[in-house]
Amino acid sequence: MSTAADVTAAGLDPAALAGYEGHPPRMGFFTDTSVCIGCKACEVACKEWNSVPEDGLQLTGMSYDNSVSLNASTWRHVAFIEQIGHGPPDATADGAHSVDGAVDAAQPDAPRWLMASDVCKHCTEAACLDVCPTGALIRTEFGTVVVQDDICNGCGYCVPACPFGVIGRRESDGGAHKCTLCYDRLGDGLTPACAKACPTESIQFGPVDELRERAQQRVSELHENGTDSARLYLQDPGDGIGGGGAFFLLLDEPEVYGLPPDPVVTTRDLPRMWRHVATAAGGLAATAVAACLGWRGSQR
Amino acid sequence: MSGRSPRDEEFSDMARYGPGEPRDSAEQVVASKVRPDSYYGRAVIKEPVWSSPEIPGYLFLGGLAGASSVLAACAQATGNRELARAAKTGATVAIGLSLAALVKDLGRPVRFLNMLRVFKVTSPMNIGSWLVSGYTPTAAVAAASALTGRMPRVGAAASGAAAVLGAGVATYTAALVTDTAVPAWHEGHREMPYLFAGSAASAAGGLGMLAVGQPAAAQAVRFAVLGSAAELTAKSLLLQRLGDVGQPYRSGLAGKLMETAEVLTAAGLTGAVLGGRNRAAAAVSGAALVTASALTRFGIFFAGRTSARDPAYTVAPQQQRLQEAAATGAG
Amino acid sequence: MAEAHPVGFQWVMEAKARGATLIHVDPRFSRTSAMADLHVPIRAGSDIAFLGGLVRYVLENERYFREYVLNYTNAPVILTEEFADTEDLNGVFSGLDRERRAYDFKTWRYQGEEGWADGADGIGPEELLQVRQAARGEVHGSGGAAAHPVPDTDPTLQHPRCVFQVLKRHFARYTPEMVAQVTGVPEHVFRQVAELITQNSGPDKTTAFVYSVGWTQHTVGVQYIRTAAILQSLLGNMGRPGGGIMALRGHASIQGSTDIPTLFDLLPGYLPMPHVHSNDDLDTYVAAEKTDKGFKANTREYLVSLLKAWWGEAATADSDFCYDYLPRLTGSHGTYDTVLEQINGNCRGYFLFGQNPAVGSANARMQRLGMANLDWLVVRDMVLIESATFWQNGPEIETGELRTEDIRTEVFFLPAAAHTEKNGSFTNTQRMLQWHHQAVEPAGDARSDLWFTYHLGSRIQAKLAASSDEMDEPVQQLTWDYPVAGPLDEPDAEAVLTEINGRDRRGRPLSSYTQLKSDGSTTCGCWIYCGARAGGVNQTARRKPGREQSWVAPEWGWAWPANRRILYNRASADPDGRPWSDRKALVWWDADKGKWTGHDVPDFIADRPPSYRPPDDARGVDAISGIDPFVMQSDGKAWLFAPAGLVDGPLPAHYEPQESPLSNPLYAQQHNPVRQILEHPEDRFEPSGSQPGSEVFPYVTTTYRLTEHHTAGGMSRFLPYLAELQPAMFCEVSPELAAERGLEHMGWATIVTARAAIEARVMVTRRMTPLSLDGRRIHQIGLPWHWGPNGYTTGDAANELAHMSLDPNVHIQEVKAMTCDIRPGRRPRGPELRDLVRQYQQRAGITGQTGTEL
Amino acid sequence: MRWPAFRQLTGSDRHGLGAAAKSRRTRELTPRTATADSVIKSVCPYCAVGCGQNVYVQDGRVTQIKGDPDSPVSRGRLCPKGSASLQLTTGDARQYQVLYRRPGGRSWEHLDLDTAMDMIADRVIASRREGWQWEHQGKRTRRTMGFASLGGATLDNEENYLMKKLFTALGAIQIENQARI
Repeated sequence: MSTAADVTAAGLDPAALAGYEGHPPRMGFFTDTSVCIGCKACEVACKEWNSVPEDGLQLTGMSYDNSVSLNASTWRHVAFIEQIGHGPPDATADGAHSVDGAVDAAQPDAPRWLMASDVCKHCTEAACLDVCPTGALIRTEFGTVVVQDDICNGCGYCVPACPFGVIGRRESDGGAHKCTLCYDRLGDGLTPACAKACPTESIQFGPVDELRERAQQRVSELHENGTDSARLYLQDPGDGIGGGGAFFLLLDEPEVYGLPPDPVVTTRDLPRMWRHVATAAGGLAATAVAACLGWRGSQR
Repeated sequence: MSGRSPRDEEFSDMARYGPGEPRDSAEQVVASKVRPDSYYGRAVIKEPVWSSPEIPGYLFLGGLAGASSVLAACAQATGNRELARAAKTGATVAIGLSLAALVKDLGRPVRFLNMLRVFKVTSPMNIGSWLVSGYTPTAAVAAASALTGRMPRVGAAASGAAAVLGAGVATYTAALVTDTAVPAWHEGHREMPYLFAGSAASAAGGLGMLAVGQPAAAQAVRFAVLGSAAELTAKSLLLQRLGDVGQPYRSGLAGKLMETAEVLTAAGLTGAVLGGRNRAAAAVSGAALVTASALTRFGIFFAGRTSARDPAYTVAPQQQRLQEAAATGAG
Repeated sequence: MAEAHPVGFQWVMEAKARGATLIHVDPRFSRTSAMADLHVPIRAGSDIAFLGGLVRYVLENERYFREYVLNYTNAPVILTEEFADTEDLNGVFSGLDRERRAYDFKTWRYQGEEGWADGADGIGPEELLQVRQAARGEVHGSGGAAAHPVPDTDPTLQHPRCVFQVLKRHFARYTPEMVAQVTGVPEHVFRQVAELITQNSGPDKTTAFVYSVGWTQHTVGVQYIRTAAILQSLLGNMGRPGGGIMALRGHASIQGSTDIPTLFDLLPGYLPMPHVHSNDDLDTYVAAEKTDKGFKANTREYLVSLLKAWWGEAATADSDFCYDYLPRLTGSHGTYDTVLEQINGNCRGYFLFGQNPAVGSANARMQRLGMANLDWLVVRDMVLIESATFWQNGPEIETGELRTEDIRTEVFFLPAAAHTEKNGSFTNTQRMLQWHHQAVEPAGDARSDLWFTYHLGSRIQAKLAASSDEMDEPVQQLTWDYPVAGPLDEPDAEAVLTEINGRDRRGRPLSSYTQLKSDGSTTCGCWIYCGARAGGVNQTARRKPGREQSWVAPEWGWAWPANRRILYNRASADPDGRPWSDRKALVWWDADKGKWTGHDVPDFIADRPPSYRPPDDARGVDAISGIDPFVMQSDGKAWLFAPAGLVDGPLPAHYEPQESPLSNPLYAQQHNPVRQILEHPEDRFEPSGSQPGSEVFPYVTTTYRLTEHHTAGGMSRFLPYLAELQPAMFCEVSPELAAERGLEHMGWATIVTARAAIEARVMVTRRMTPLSLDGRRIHQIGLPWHWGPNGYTTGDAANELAHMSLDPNVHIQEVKAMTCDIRPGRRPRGPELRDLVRQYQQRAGITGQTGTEL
Repeated sequence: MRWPAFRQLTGSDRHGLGAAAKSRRTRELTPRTATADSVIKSVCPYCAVGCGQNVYVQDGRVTQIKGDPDSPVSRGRLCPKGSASLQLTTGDARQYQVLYRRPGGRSWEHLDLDTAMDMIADRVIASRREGWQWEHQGKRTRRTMGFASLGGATLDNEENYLMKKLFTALGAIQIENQARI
């Protein structure tokens, strides 16, 4: 139902669509996972700033990832994917990569240990925002998507609506929670906690269009020096969610990181859903009428 | 669908076994560069946090109430006051229980009034809340008037309103369920409203058959028959469109529930049609239809959970969409 | 480095962004390897073979930086004929006293020094041994071992006994083939590393080495670092920006705690604690410890100023500046020796200041047995660490060896203040002091250790005030009156720093150690920290933002000595004082102004021209020539050959770790012959190499840290936000080893050594690479060592497995290369645990002598 | 009217996605550091990189610890441990009371700080005397082997200085710290 009134080259302007006149530039994250060292400073800095509770001491065996996924009590999640020793069998002979030898990053199929800090995408077309019945989830003047904890009644509708499985409902307080892109800090001109802590600036914060240019430069720079597996994810405003407010540079297919390869916001099909609902309602009424017409019982 | 069916044991097991470690001997290096199509087999989207029986109950009872109100209005219009009264009463009780179930499932029940804080066409649950807020009092007034016989004109008006709103109440829940990222639900958004409407009619009809004897029940029987037919048609169309993505409806708990529902629907229908005047047979058939409708809702609910849990259901169709787009150069 | 020093690692990422090549040599593929251009899996304990191979490669292929080597290292120096190398004596150097397991340095000297006294003459071999054991090597933390200032040299580097040729012969057999056989690094990879390093060194390019305890925690730890020093000196990378060898220290002020050392063998400023055999009084001390050339020549000024700071008026010329008040060492009194002293009942009391030996020190079991035998134990910490609760829930209680009521130790747990609740300075891994200001008062009984030590000292002084016993004079006359302030009577940390900085006769803060006098007119708590409060300003508290300064950022904090950020930076200029290249300019000679200048504080005498050559009789600082960048060395040169200062050899040679699956492929000598071994029934060693029984412990194991935890876990295991990131003790094994031993991913495993058995969850990962050594398959097991029975996440401590065979120079334990066995399933509980260990000891035929042979 | 649905009709946020649905609490949101009384310069207590930290204090309590952007060493960044400094210094694992375990005792007892300090001073003096050695093998040593100390790498230079000064004056030489381990 989001009108495409002012689709600019940079895609929709979500803040304008949410009724903010003269709003500041849209802020977001560009996460360049090629320089992520998997230190999880972002996970701790986020929890520290937002007082997000610890959620489980469970060794998972998923390499060094024991946080498992984004959820109501994990707003930054670092994924670890070990891709070592998968090279074609002949590769072991010449030692480009040998199971027992050294490993040279420049070689094809060189072993890799992918690390990526995942976060809410703050979608241009945000399913969670659309489906939220109480208006707890809102678009902020910065174009980010935030849960208003004082409004949310924990209906949980946003949880299955999110195409990335980001937002969750917290058992302890029954409310839905997710990354707010440090909305309180933004208001004061401060950098979000995770971006501020990130030792290698894998997490970059700034105006979204600036970040999009920077991301484009970075990916072409990587292609030039041979890392052709680098690709951008959710940077394109033309994708299924109108581009992400937080987007990524990945070194493999999105699904390897647990991300959907071609997410589409469910709201795009909502108009058709309403039409079918209306038809079905009409059909129901018609059926009832048909069922009741010519009923003889009344002549008795 | 890409060559591999998502339930292919090797795929999900390999992803879960260990970090990219094939199940066979540790030493054998897999021929192609194996890349699991998921992150350790974990879900890509999140399972609905709604609990059972509350939410499937809410879906079933909402449908039952809405359809009953519609039936009641038509019954009353054709003079079948006995069926109308029963249906109105049933509708009011059903919507009451449905509301209770919805509020109980809220993470913060005290804030249930926040549902009416805004008016959002983008949120089926919000629109539904407005519908239900309008429908519940009118259905209650209609029922009260029918039962007490007082203020018949107000009762009639309320019945009419309840019927109009009821049709919405019975079907908006389809949009609510399909307006999510759950593949088994979302991909069925074209057929689901008709499935829900048919199921609601079948339940309302069944309730009518239970509540009243012939000849009043005749309308209910016809309503149930037509409803069930619509439901079964919609369901088969849905499953046919979904293909592999519809697998959750055919397996596991959801599969059993859906199958049982189909059996009960068939039994209910034959009982209703052949049972003729026999009061007991009609009642049993009615009960079967009501139960079938409930089981269908539970089946659809659990299928959604399974569909969200396995990454393949989310990833495979999207991969295929990308491949097709790339193939046709439209990408 | 990305694992344990992630924020420091941003600078490696910056270098990578500018085209630098990152090589990571580590038994395990870690988060650092993930960012590396080349990861080289290496057998734990074989780094000298790898580095030695690189030294050979540089020499054989003449890839050394000739002008740098000729002028700034002791390559041209000719050695005495008496010296015999490991090549001549099959793995040992000349001067080995097999009886006393110690070397005599006499045969390692420069030619022409045979008669020259180096302060150790006139002492019998037995006493000499004890002096050696007192970690004399560590005294040279800031350089200064004694050697002849003007030795004979051969600038053509051809003389058979010049250091260059000796070095060439010493590493001749460290060929790429030998390196592969010893380290498991394939030849083509070794050549790739060698080429990368040599291509990226020279006038306009430098290679930097970064290491941590992965090098230090070996029985040959110091020699690991020596090999890197030789390599970097040959390549001309020392004293230059983007070069050198960076040690990544693990604690906020571990550098500070060696500069102002709560260490047994040192006084502040790396002055050695007096030894009973060589330092009877001030004069003999100075004669023995000073060097004729270089800044170490002013030892008297430094020591007198220290004694004056401590004993004030009592320290006068005629009281020998209270030199006699200093306790004397008689050998090694390191922490591991102290454990034995505790077990045999001599050491009755024990203070623990923010340290957790019950799980953090090697052979954790002996640590606890020692503590169980104390009269009293004071634990100063922020949380209830295992060292405070061993009597209640320690592993020995679980195995039934000890019963709580039988442990007589009286334990005082005094809560400590956090870094935000006290003023003070940390010295970081770049020798930079940074002041941290108190933000809030500590709550409850929590106090700073400044408060604790000061008030404890005041009480003791008061209790001994009336004593007439000569023994108590040092306490009575100790200057101990620091101003206190605030609601808790917190001593003024700035006042303490001022005492450390030093004052002149009239009490004004000094600004450089060159102002120190030996007549008692100056006081200085630590001569290398003199200048920290220059001009009465706390230089360590300077916070001029980095972006408003040069890339050296000299106005942030204060680095010792004299705020110099890169040591020996004179070497960043050629013999004529010009930068080797514009790109790598750091410090150079400004002829017009007649003084050294540059981006950093020059590490040289400011007005000493490069052309200056000292007359033969010059002494001390005057003896430093214009081309002697290594001002702390007694000959001003980088030592490829160390004629003194190290107790286990003038050159590094590859020896197998105390416990190793291999026989030493290079020499008959299996282990470091002079390693320090603490023999005790609870500290058994496993058979090594070809000895019978070594197959019982076939796997190499190494310990390391995870980013999410901190050392023994006292500051991370007790925090939910860190515990949930790595919630359980685990071991890392390769799929091949997992298959061989039937270990299941995420199942349990028990790891056994001759000391103990621990359990850990199993992480099957290809990041652990099995190595092929000379046809044998060597598996390595990775063990993070953060866990213990207390805290938010608990687990077994890896240190249970460790032994006490130590590096002879610095007495550090070898936990980076041990052998063990691993088996599926959890470890036995109760007494059966000790039975399991005994079974293993019997199967391997372990006796008191195993592993202790030379 | 505060009712958001009403604001939808009258305002520009037709769909209730943003401006209209914003609650008062959300409008008045400010970062807790904005209301801090003071920002104190500090250094991370964990490893030896020495990252700069800004400590925010309000009403005598530390409310936040962030990286110090001025630091040329860390440029305002922190690792996971450094980022957990607030929980380290204010978390509930911290102890604030003196605990005492008598010889053979089965559990902790409480003791006031003053008494504890006095008891410790007495024990130091006693053990010092027990372990005192004027000589060792005929050579003057003037030392005590009676008590030892371990720790210093996590402490300030000033603390290490007083400890070394006091213990050396008492004649203790078994003084060690993490640099050895």
